[in-house]
Amino acid sequence: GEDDKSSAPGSAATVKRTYQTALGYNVGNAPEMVAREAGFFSKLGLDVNVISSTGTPQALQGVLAKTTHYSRVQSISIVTAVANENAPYVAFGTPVQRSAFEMQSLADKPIKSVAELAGKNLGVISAGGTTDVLITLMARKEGIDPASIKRKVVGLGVAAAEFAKRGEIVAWVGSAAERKALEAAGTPVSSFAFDDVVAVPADTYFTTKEEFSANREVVVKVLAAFYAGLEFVLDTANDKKTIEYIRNYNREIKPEEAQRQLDLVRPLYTATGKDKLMTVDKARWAELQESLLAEGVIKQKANLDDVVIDSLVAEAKAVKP
Amino acid sequence: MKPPGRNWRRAIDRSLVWWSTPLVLVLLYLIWKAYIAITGVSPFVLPGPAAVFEALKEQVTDPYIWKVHVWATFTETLWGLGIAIVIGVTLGFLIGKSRVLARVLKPFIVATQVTPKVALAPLFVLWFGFGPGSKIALAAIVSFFPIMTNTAFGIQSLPRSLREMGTSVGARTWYRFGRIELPYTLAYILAGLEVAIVLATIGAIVGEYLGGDKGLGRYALNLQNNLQIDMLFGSIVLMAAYGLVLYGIVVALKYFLIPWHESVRVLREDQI
Amino acid sequence: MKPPGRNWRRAIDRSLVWWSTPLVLVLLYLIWKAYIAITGVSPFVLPGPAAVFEALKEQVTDPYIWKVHVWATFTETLWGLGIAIVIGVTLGFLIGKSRVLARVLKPFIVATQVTPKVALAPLFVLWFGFGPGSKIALAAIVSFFPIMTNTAFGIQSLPRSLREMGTSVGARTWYRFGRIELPYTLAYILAGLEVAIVLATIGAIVGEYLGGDKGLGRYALNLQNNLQIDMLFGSIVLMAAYGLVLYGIVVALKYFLIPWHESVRVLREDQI
Amino acid sequence: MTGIHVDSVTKRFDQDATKPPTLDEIGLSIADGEFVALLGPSGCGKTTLLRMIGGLEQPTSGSVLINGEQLSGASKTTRRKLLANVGFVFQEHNLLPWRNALANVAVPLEVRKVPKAERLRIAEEMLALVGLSEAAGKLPHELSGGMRQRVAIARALAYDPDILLMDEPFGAVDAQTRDSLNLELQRIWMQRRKTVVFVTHSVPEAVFLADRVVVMRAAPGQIVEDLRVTIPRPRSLDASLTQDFLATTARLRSHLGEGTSAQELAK
Amino acid sequence: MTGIHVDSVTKRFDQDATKPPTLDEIGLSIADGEFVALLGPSGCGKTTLLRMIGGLEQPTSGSVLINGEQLSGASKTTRRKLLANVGFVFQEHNLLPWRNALANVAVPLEVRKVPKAERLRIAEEMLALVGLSEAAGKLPHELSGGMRQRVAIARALAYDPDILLMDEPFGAVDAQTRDSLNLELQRIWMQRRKTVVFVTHSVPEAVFLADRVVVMRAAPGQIVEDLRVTIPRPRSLDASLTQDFLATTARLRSHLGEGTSAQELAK
Ligand SMILES: Nc1ncnc2c1ncn2[C@@H]1O[C@H](COP(=O)(O)OP(=O)(O)OP(=O)(O)O)[C@@H](O)[C@H]1O
Ligand SMILES: Nc1ncnc2c1ncn2[C@@H]1O[C@H](COP(=O)(O)OP(=O)(O)OP(=O)(O)O)[C@@H](O)[C@H]1O
Ligand SMILES: [Mg+2]
Ligand SMILES: [Mg+2]
Repeated sequence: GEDDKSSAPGSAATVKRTYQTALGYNVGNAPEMVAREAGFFSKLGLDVNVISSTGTPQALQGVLAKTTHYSRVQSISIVTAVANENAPYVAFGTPVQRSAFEMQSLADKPIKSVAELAGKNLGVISAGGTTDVLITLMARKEGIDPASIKRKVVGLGVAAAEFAKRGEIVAWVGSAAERKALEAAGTPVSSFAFDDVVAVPADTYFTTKEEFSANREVVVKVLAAFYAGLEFVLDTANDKKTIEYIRNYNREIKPEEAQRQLDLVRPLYTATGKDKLMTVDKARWAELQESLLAEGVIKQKANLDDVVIDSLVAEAKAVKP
Repeated sequence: MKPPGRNWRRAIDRSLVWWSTPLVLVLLYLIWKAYIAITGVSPFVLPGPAAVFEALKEQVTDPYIWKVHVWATFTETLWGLGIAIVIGVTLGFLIGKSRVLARVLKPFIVATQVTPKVALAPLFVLWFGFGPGSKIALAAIVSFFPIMTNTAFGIQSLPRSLREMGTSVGARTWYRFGRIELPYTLAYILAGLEVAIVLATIGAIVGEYLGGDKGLGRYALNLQNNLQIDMLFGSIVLMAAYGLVLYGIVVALKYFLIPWHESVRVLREDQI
Repeated sequence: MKPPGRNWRRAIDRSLVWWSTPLVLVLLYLIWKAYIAITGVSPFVLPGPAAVFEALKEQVTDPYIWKVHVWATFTETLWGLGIAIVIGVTLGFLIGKSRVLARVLKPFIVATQVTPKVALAPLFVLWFGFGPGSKIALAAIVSFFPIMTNTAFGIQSLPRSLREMGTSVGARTWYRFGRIELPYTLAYILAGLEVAIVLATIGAIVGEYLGGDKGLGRYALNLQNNLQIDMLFGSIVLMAAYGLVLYGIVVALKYFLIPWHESVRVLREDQI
Repeated sequence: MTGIHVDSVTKRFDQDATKPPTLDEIGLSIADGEFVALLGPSGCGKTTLLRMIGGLEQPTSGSVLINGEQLSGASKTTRRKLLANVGFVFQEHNLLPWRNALANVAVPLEVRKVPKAERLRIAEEMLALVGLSEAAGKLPHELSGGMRQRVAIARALAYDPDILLMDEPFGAVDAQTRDSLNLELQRIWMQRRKTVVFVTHSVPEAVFLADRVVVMRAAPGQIVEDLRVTIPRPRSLDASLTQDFLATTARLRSHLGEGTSAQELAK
Repeated sequence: MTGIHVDSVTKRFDQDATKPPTLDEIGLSIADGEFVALLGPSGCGKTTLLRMIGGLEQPTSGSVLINGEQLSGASKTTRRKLLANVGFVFQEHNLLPWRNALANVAVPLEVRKVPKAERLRIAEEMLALVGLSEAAGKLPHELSGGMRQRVAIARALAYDPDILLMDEPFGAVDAQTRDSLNLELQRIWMQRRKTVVFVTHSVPEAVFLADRVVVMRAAPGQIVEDLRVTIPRPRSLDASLTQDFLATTARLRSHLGEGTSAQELAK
């Protein structure tokens, strides 16, 4: 109720919003944390609170509950939710152009392709959810039955290596940061990126249809601040500041570690080129939807025109805090 | 002989068993509906009762859910509870009888309880495997504590007169345990069991949440991931009903095991 | 008068308070070390005791952790427990006194217990916000149940002789409650409280896991996400110690509140 | 219609109709201010009858009236109103274990909202009456069996009820204390004209105290004798030497099937 | 050295040294096979003394020896060995509430691993002895006060201990039952020559049963009289009519400070 009043067009008061991160206060959420800490939101007359989440379901439901206004999740989740459940989402920016997920295995028993996983145990972070779907898509692409890959929940990717050593799994899903951590601890890891098998649009910002249609200019400003945050993060000259901002949320992370992880995530932001920062690639969304339909993950197709807004990035770039 | 007013009230009380739950369900239904109508809360957060009812109907009539998910959770819960009873009664007895053991063991037992199991999930899997083992372990760990606490409390509450009777007839430890302490403590254990069955269920379900391929927790997590919130709420109702049945069984046990106990006698009599 | 053997043993028993926990800690340390040495388990699953000890040292000496995280969890836990006591004792009393209310309320109360709170997290946040409210609510919801169960059990166990004494002196409901039932039930409530304090702590910590910006749960989650596993285990030790202190306080309450109760008397005497 | 009326009360604890009922169509009217002693072998139903009058047990059939009002089957409020003036000394003491002797005696006074100072005064006085001033601060588990019983008597006397139901109140106290308590009880009764129903196993005690002695038999529980004691009041302990007294005890004994206990005769 | 030796036993329940101790340097030797009755006002320490002999309470100072062996402060095993032949009838019955009368009587037999059939036979016999054959299947809460007390007596007799400690065992039973139980107890004692310590408030009962009557006083708890009863055995109930009997009771009464209870005299 309150929010609606303060966000009414023409209101001079600061507009209050909440952004919920994809997962915790990880370095991967740097653009949003920076957007707040560097004052990009406030410069645009916004007061956006950045709060953490435990993962995709919480992020998705928070926005629908209106306890939060914006968040970001894997595009797969948005497509599935919209197509299957008719969820009123609008996706409007893609900070991460390339999925952070990697298929990892022990270097001495490397798994080089998804096809090798047929009939084997694969360690996953959590069951269901986007990685599960991605594995299915990859299996299909490589021509094996997705169900033949037995998925075992092992928690963190770093813990998964332990199970691989015991031969209980042959590979696991992890991030680059986890790979580095394992290698630093003396466990060489072989890996390939999910994106090299099936390229899908990765993390996407989203909000509700209602917010988008009623407060389009707010959404644009929010995206503008995110964009500024992203640019800030990409500039290595700002690293000291960036890390300081991150540590305002995640006091526990050591600066060196933050630096390491920052260096690992930056390429994901710029994967499609520095000029295409944040760009929404509708074609890839459509492609994704096709394969999801083919796989039976979704029962019918959604009209992506209403869901995926690729024009906002340009507008946001123009705003510049 | 009794004035009619009382008979009436008693008849109502008796029939209550049949209509109270449906009545409250109807009431809840109305409140739920009204809440949604008034607040306009998104169905993705709190679906309407009709939708949940539809989902539930679908779930209840799906044999797969019974044979795979409910059955998995059921076996995990019972195994977990069984282990919890053995551990809980044993530890409760040791701790209740010996201040020394209480001093030595309690800090570590309490420590196992206050640590969030989520953080330890990999260890659980490492030690108990991907299968039902880790869920059973979780169910057992979270549910033995109330059994232990109540067992210790019961054994320490053993009336002095009965304890001394044991001494005076020259009963040895085992006789005391089996014929005096345990029967006396049974009422306390059963009260602990009421809490434990609920915790064991939660433990098994959370274990499935953290990993696994079947069980009600796994099923609910899937639904949550898929944003099938009406089905999710259906599954929550299912879990509630499931837990309720187990709980009911535990409560009913009282009537068979401790008919002599005051807490059962008051329930069987018309209270004056 | 007493043979020396007994005195010796007693002296050992007395001093036990001081050395048992450190001794077991040292034992655990060695087992832990040995386990890692033998199995070579990855430090990402189970870090070595030395690393955890280092981490813990750092954490314990960091005033921020005390002032922000421990304090947040502490206040949430206590608020949650306070609410749980009020709700638990009230419901326990109603349910224990009235079969009718028990029939009507219990199914719904048990249902709130067996549903996994994770699935309902969005509702919690919706109703109680991202702040301490939702953690307090979670702590209260998970911890009132053992209090309620034990309160009801205690009230139903009230010896007939005391109940009838109340009737015969013409005591009204409130007098009965305040001067007969509640004092008698206090021992049971306190046993329930032992379980409840542990659950309230877990509830608050899990609530912080689900969202929020401070508290030990939040802190642990950050560490987990940062892959700082040694620090994570340090924080688990911290949580265990924290829970232990709260638990100790609850247990100590017994000595002040129910010194007359058999379960306290046996603890204070040398058992024969 | 005042006093206590037990109207063809039957009580069965188990539903097996072939067994004799615990109480079989008991009829008993006790006038206002009357002192009735109840005698009978162990297990004949004395306690059950007393509990029925005290509203603690429901008759299977028949009814109990107090001051003309139905007690059995009455609503909670009526029952409380009727029982407000009934004091009960139970066969097995039931002191609150967390209260010391003094505070236990004060319970009925608290219920009646007697002001604190007054309460204390009365409770102390009552404890003195039963010879326990010294033990005022002790918890029940620190008292001897006889002391506990006396605290319970003090409690019942403390609030000065019109009707006093006493179930073997002096069973665990020594002869000397018992004599003095008997005298006290008589004094209080004469002063306040309470209605007293007094269960005892001692025939002389019954005769010494009562206006009427009712003798019961067991299985089925029935009244076999209802004897008026005509010895004038106040009775001193010497009254028990009179011919009247001896004749009455002998008659009661014959009904108790005791013959005359030779041992008792010797005393 | 056989029998029971209480050697200058002092018991203080509170540590306040200005108050008189509950038991003050009590010395008492009871020979094997002797029947000793313990008399004394309520609260004088009879139960405490009995509990000390039964190993349920530790003396503050002094010691209790059974058959020449230290009981107080002994190890658990020694204590159990010494107490294996000691039967205890408590002042307040302590039946297991979940067992019926018969099964309660069988408890000490179970402890001694008596075979089941034998157990049942003895338990039934004992119940018959106390007149409760009918009530064998009843749970304690279904028994009357006197019936519970009798079950506890049956239990103590069931396993035929050498030493029997009885704390006001017949306090809640009627005179007739009491007489018959007194006779039974004498018969059993004469047959088996048990050592019995018997607390009672009834002087005639003490004189009828005992070889020796010990009288205690209170605050501090001390022995004020230790009287040998010379009336020949077996004593019939008529024995109480003899001059000897009357003289003994009179002497004991004077020590109890009772003078002669006029009421009792009359009986
Ligand atoms: N709650 C009960 N359930 C079943 N039977 C009972 C119950 N209460 C009493 N009885 C039975 O009723 C009978 C009478 O018991 P009651 O207590 O009235 O006897 P009493 O005359 O007071 O005996 P005593 O002198 O031993 O106290 C006994 O046979 C007893 O077994
Ligand atoms: N556990 C205890 N704590 C404190 N005081 C106690 C305890 N047990 C007994 N006493 C006190 O010791 C004294 C003697 O008690 P005891 O029970 O031995 O008396 P008794 O001679 O058996 O009396 P009665 O004839 O009334 O049973 C009493 O004054 C009692 O208050
Ligand atoms: Mg009785
Ligand atoms: Mg005594």
